Amino acid sequence: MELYEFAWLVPLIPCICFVLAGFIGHKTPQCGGLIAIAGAAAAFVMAALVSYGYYTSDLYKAAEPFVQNMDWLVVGKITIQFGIYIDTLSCIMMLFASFISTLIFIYSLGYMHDQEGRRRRYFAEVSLFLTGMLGLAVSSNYLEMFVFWEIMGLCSYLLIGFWSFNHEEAVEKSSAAKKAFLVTRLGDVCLMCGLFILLYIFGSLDYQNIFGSIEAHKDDVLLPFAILLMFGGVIGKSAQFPLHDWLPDAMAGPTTVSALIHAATMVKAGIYLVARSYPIFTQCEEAMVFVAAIGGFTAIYAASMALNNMNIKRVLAYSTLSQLGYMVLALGAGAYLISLGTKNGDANLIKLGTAGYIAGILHMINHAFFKALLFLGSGSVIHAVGTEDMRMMGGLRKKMPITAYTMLIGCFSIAGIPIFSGFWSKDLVLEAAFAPFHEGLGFGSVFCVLFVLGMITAFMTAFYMFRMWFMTFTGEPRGHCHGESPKTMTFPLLILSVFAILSGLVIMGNFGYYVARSLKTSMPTAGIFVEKGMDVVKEIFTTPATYVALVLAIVGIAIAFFMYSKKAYDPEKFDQDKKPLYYRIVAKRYYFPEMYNQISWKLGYGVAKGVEAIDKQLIDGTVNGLSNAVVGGGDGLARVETGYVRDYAAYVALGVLILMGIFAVIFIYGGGF
Amino acid sequence: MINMGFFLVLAAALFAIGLFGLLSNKRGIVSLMCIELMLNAANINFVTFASFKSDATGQVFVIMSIAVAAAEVAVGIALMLNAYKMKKTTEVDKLSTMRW
Amino acid sequence: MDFPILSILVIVPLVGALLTLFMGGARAPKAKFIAAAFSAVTLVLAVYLLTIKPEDLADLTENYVWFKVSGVVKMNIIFQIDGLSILMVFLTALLVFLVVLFSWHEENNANYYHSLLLAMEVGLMGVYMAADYFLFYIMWEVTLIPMFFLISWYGGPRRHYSAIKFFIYTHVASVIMMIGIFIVVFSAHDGSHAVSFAFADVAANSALSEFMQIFVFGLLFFGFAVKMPVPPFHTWLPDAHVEAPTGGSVLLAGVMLKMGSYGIIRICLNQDIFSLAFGFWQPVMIGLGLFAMVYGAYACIAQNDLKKMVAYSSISHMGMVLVGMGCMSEIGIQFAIFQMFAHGIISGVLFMVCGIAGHNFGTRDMRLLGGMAGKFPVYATFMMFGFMASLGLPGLMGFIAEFGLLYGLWTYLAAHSLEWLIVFGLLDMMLTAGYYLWAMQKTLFGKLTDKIDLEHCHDIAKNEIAVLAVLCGLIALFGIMPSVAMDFITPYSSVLGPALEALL
Amino acid sequence: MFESLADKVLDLTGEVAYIIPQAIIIVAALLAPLLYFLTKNGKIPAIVSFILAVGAACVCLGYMHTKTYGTAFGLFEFNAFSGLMMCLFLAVAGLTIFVSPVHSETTKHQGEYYALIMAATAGMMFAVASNSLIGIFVSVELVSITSYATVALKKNDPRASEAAVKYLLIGAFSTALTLYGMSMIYGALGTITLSELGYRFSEVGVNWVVLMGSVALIAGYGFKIAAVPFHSWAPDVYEGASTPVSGFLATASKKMGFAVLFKIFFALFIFAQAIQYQPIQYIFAIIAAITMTVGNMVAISQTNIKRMLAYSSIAQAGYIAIALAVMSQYAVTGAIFHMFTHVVMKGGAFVIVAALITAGLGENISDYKGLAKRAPLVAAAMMLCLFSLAGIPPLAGFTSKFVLFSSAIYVNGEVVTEWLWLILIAVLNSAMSLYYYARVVKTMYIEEGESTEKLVISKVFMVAIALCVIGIIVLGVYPQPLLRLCRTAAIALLGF
Repeated sequence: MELYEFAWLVPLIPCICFVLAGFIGHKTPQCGGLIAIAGAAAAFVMAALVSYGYYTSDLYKAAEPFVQNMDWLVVGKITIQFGIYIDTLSCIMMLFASFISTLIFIYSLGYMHDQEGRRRRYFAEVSLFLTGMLGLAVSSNYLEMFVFWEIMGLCSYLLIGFWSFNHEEAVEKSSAAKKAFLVTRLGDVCLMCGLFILLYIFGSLDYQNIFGSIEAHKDDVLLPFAILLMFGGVIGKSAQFPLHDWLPDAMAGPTTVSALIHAATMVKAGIYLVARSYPIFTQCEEAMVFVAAIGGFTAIYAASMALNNMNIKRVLAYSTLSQLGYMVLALGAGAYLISLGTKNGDANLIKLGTAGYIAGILHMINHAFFKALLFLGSGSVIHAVGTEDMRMMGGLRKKMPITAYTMLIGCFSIAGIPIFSGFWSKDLVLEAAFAPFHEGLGFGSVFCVLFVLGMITAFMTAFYMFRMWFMTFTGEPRGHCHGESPKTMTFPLLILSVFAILSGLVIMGNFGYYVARSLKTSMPTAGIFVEKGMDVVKEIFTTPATYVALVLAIVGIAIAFFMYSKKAYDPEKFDQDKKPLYYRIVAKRYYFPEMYNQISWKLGYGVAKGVEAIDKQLIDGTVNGLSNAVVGGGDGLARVETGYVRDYAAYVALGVLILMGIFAVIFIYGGGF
Repeated sequence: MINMGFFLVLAAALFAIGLFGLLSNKRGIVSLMCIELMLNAANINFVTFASFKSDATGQVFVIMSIAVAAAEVAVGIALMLNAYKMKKTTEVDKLSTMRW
Repeated sequence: MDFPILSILVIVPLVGALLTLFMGGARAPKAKFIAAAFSAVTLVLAVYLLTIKPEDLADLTENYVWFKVSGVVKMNIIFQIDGLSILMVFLTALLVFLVVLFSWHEENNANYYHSLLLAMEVGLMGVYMAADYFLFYIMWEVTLIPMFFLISWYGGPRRHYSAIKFFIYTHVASVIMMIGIFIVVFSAHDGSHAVSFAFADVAANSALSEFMQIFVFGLLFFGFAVKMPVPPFHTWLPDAHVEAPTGGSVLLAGVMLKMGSYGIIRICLNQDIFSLAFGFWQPVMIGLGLFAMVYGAYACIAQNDLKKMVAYSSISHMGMVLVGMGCMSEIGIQFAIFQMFAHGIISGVLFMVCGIAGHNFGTRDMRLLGGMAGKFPVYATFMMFGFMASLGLPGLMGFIAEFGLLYGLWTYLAAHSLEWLIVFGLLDMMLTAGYYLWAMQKTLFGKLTDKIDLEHCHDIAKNEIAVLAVLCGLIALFGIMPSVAMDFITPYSSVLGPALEALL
Repeated sequence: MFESLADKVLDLTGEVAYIIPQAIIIVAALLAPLLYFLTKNGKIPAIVSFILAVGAACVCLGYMHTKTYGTAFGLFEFNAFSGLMMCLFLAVAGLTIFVSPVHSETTKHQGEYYALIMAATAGMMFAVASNSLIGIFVSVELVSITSYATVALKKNDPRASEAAVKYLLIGAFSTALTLYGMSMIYGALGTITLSELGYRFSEVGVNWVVLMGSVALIAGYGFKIAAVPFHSWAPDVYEGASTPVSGFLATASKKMGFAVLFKIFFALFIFAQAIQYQPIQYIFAIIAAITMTVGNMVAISQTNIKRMLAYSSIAQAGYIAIALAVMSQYAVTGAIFHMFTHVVMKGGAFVIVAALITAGLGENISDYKGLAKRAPLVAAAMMLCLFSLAGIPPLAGFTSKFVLFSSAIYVNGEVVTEWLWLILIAVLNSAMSLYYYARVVKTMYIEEGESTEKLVISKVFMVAIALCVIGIIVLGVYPQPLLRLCRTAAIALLGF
């Protein structure tokens, strides 16, 4: 038995913890918190063992996945399996998801300690969530992945709505939860339809079978639709434009939930799906341009909304959206390059595409660390000051130094300051976006625009992150503060800040090769080729774009510093009655929520009212009308029974006459007489 | 030569008169008489056919029907009397409490 | 066949029904024990059936001649069980037993209540096991009377209207179905001996012209469609559900609606009789099914009464079954049966939850409720579980059925170049999620309501928890391990499905 | 044993043997007033009549069992059909007589009452046995005239006298029509013997005189079966007459009308199988459709239970008339079978109404509120009767309707679609009828009455009701023996 054969334990352990915490959590210390932490830690250890086992096995050397299946569901002639599929991508997902979850669960002990009995529900639900995430990572086929995908969606719904009752803002919280579920559901529905097409084309949903037979079906007319529909699922789950609107609202949940689900893990599921489906996605380069464009647009679009937001969590949420856009952009560009590379047999393009793929994955991991750090830091702040409005904060640096400086590390990381992890991956992302233009490919100009957008986004990111930091931690205190958070909360912050600094450095080592191994596993014929880590680093520091981005970031930080720390330009000016038009549009989130409300109200409730009216008036009306007609007709006919015997005799005579008449007619027309 | 048609038309006319009487008259006893007319119209038919076909069956039938008619009238008058006893009237239009 | 287990499955509840019927007066409170015992025995027998290997089920067939008049008719009592009926039989036995437990505290003429439940079970068992048209029809009608009384006796304020409407509407449908049965049966007769009503005899000799096949299929389909119910023939259902007592609703939605879809598969989708009619009716069935799905879902959104919403959701889900059957393919049939089973269990949970709302909170009006999750967490959990299962959350039973049915639909649409129609299926999924979430938001979440008398609201009772837990456990079990149920279905669907496909 | 006994009877009496059942009933009719005047006790004539009716029925059954078929004086034939119908009439008469002594409305002129009932029964028996128009005419008149008198015999109710007058006038008018129609048929075909009618008709060809005569006959006997538009008397008479008499008229007298129509029209159009005249079938089909529709629709609006049952009876006549339209052996089998089930269910319903009237309940449906608590067994029996009338399985009404309705699809060994419309109307009517039946059930079971005091129902009534309920269930669940007899009767009637 090899270690990796126990991979099924990885999702199973949190699942058991879910059951335990759910049923007997209130009888255990911390209301199930310890169970959940133990489960997450055990899952992490197990994931590490599995990864190690796989890394050292022959399968890894031969670029083959480890697959173990059992029959799950028979659909006609097709058998859908339930199993595990271990390659480097799954290992990475398992590792960072379980690791961050462990830290966040520990953090939750402190953050949620005042919630008493409700913690049982909390810890049960986050355990279930972890099951979903880890299950997603190890799934061996799309349907299984979809199952875990939806379980995460459910947990997201439940946890966003953690305060949707017995809470003064219950109504808003529950609407946010509902919105999150419904909007992601729209994506999920598309994804499911995409799965139908895949199943129809390939006769299987197994990764291995599909990737193995992709060559035979690559010209199927339905395949582009499948790709786009699957990407629809990504748009929903990873909150890309235009289904992004649920994520800012999802901040209604506890901050730990935002950190875990809506920053570090669940929203990465979409990214994971794109990465996992590379063999399929690379069959259609036009679709990949679309993917990249969505990613690039989301990046700048979301960043713009973060510029003037006063809610600390919302700022982070928009920043998450924006960073997710980066990842999608990188993966889209990478897939585009590989697609053209395999088509034209151009090894350089494949190399560049692989770099894009690596960039996307690396950014996903880095983002998980620094965004979790930022969210947890903001949680710590909220915990201390009891509000999410940054205008009520300020000067907290003195009172909660650990939080302040760990968050500063996070801000440096996301802003892309060298050495910090965000710098490496962001640069790679931008490089990947630039590559198609650089190589002069068909849609190069589109990618050029995306690259420029990415650059601007980098500037905006630096600005709004430091705006947040300065507003929160510098200047005069504007509200009361409990002081530094307990150790259970600061400890995860410290750990995460270490990772936020260092996790980017893996690029210097074998990381690229390790990640691309997954691609080689799923696309053995594509000739995946990866540059050495140090070559990549060298390239980063020799490209002018790196310096441009760096300058932009520093300028952004500087502006934020002058506006919010030095108050050289008073941002209060924006808060006057005569706000600029753009400011108002952004504050209204580009009127997207209203539009959604209108559309869903009209398409949903409006039509429903119509249907209800038809149901009541037309259909049921017909039924009741018929019965009333019968009853009324009976009443009418009864009136014929007048009680006068002479009338009765007349009816008899009339009957005879009519019968005679009928006979006469029949007889005459029948040729009688 | 008097042919069968005359008798049949007579019978039909008699029947029609009886029917008219039944429908137009509100006195019970007269109604009974009208019905007798109709029965007799049928009897005329029978006799006519029997005579023209030289077949005795029709005449037998008539004898039977006369007997039946007699019984009918006997019972009918008794019922009219009963009605008169109960309601102090034999006008059929007044006997209309049950309806609808 | 040494032990007539199938007849006993019918006889046991019949005896129970008669026993409880005569337990009036002072003995009435004890009727529930009798009912529980008899329904438990039935359930045990039904579970025993599940342990038999699917290929051995045919050995259980029981065949008796009921009455035979030479030159006229020959009616048989034939009970048989196969992959189509076994789950329905199990479901019936299970739900009746659970409903008896659920209604443990019913005190208004308890003996009649239980007698009616068991009488329902007799009819339902008969329908699902009959293999003779006459027997099938009789059992079909037998289910009407207990349901009529359950509604009009134990129902809500408009129960008279609803009960009569239910009774007559469905009766109209069944008499029209009866005409179809006449034509089917008599056309299969060669004139030499008494006309046998047995399924097998009819199928062996059937000889209808193409026009007649289409026509008779339509008559039968109408009968079944009203029962399912398929819009626009559905209006009896919301009324009946709203007024019916909880137990009645559970049986009505859980197993009685399934009679319609069961009848379509068993009688309409018979390749020996209607081979030429399928081409005509397939698009109609799919179209009606899609219409039912979307229409039902939209109607749900507009409802304020929790139970009425769930009733309309039944219409929507049964529309999905119709789509599956309309596909006339292996996948379609397989998942139509699975969905029947799944919806039977899930709707049980849903109606029980609605019943508890009406009973414990005094109202089911969503406008009056709110924030109940804070006060009654266990209740809220069950409600959410039921709603999530019904909206097709993966990991639960509803998802498997939904996935399979929509995939079946997709294969049909793709083969007919009608891919865009899948949009309706997806729209239904969205709407389903929408109305359930909205309903939860209105009832469970938000501010604790002040529109009802919260002092007198009581929490969910122990027996209700037990019943709901069993059903929820089954939902999760079959959701995680669908093959447990599929193993019964596939031997049937893998025979019927390809046979139908070959004809189209 | 039966065989030797029958042989002995035949040896002793010759042709008279074939009218022995009727003779027994005539004896009963003569004995009843005599016994009453001698004893002044209404129970004695009732018991004697009942015993004699049972005896006559035994004779009929014995004859049928031994297949002792033949004709007396060339006029009255005893065959499978007439024997079975006689059993039906005797059963109804027996039921009526059984409950009359304890019924509150029939305590006046008891001697005459039983005599009239018995005479009417004898008339019905002669009518189904007759094989010539003259026999039919006279026997039917015997029934009619005695019925008029029976209706009037209700105690202290002005409605009875009104009903009797109405019945008399419409009945006499119908008699006149009948006679006129017969005279035309006689004139056209020159014979009044049923077995010759068909042959003559085929010789003469389709002839307007015969057709007009047929119309007159349809009207004349349509009065008996209460087919629309000749039905108007029925609700009034059933409401006005004492309840056992209403039941007697609704079940027996109506069945005699059908038997006579079957005999005459099958003799004319089917028996010789010479004339295929479709229009007459359509006429009957239209009459059937209208009759059942009007009956059911008007029944919905009734508030008096007897009147409602009267309309329901009209509707049932419409169902049976399907056999007249289809004119096949299977249809006639179904029709005869339905007549029998109609006896138990409609007879049962009338007996229950009679019992409740005796117990002091009113005739209005609203009086039945809460009946299920006051008289649970009777209410249950009433429910069974009504559901059976509505055709809910597994009760008798369903089984017979099943056979009857299917006969319109399955004609002479093949499926025809000619009568599909008729069957559609029939089943929709059947469903429609559920509305008013279920309403009564609802009144009894669901609605709360003002009084909850238990009703005292006489044992005699309970026995009669129990017999009817047993009949409803047995005929519904195991119709095989009766259905076989019906088929034999249909063959005897149609000749094939």
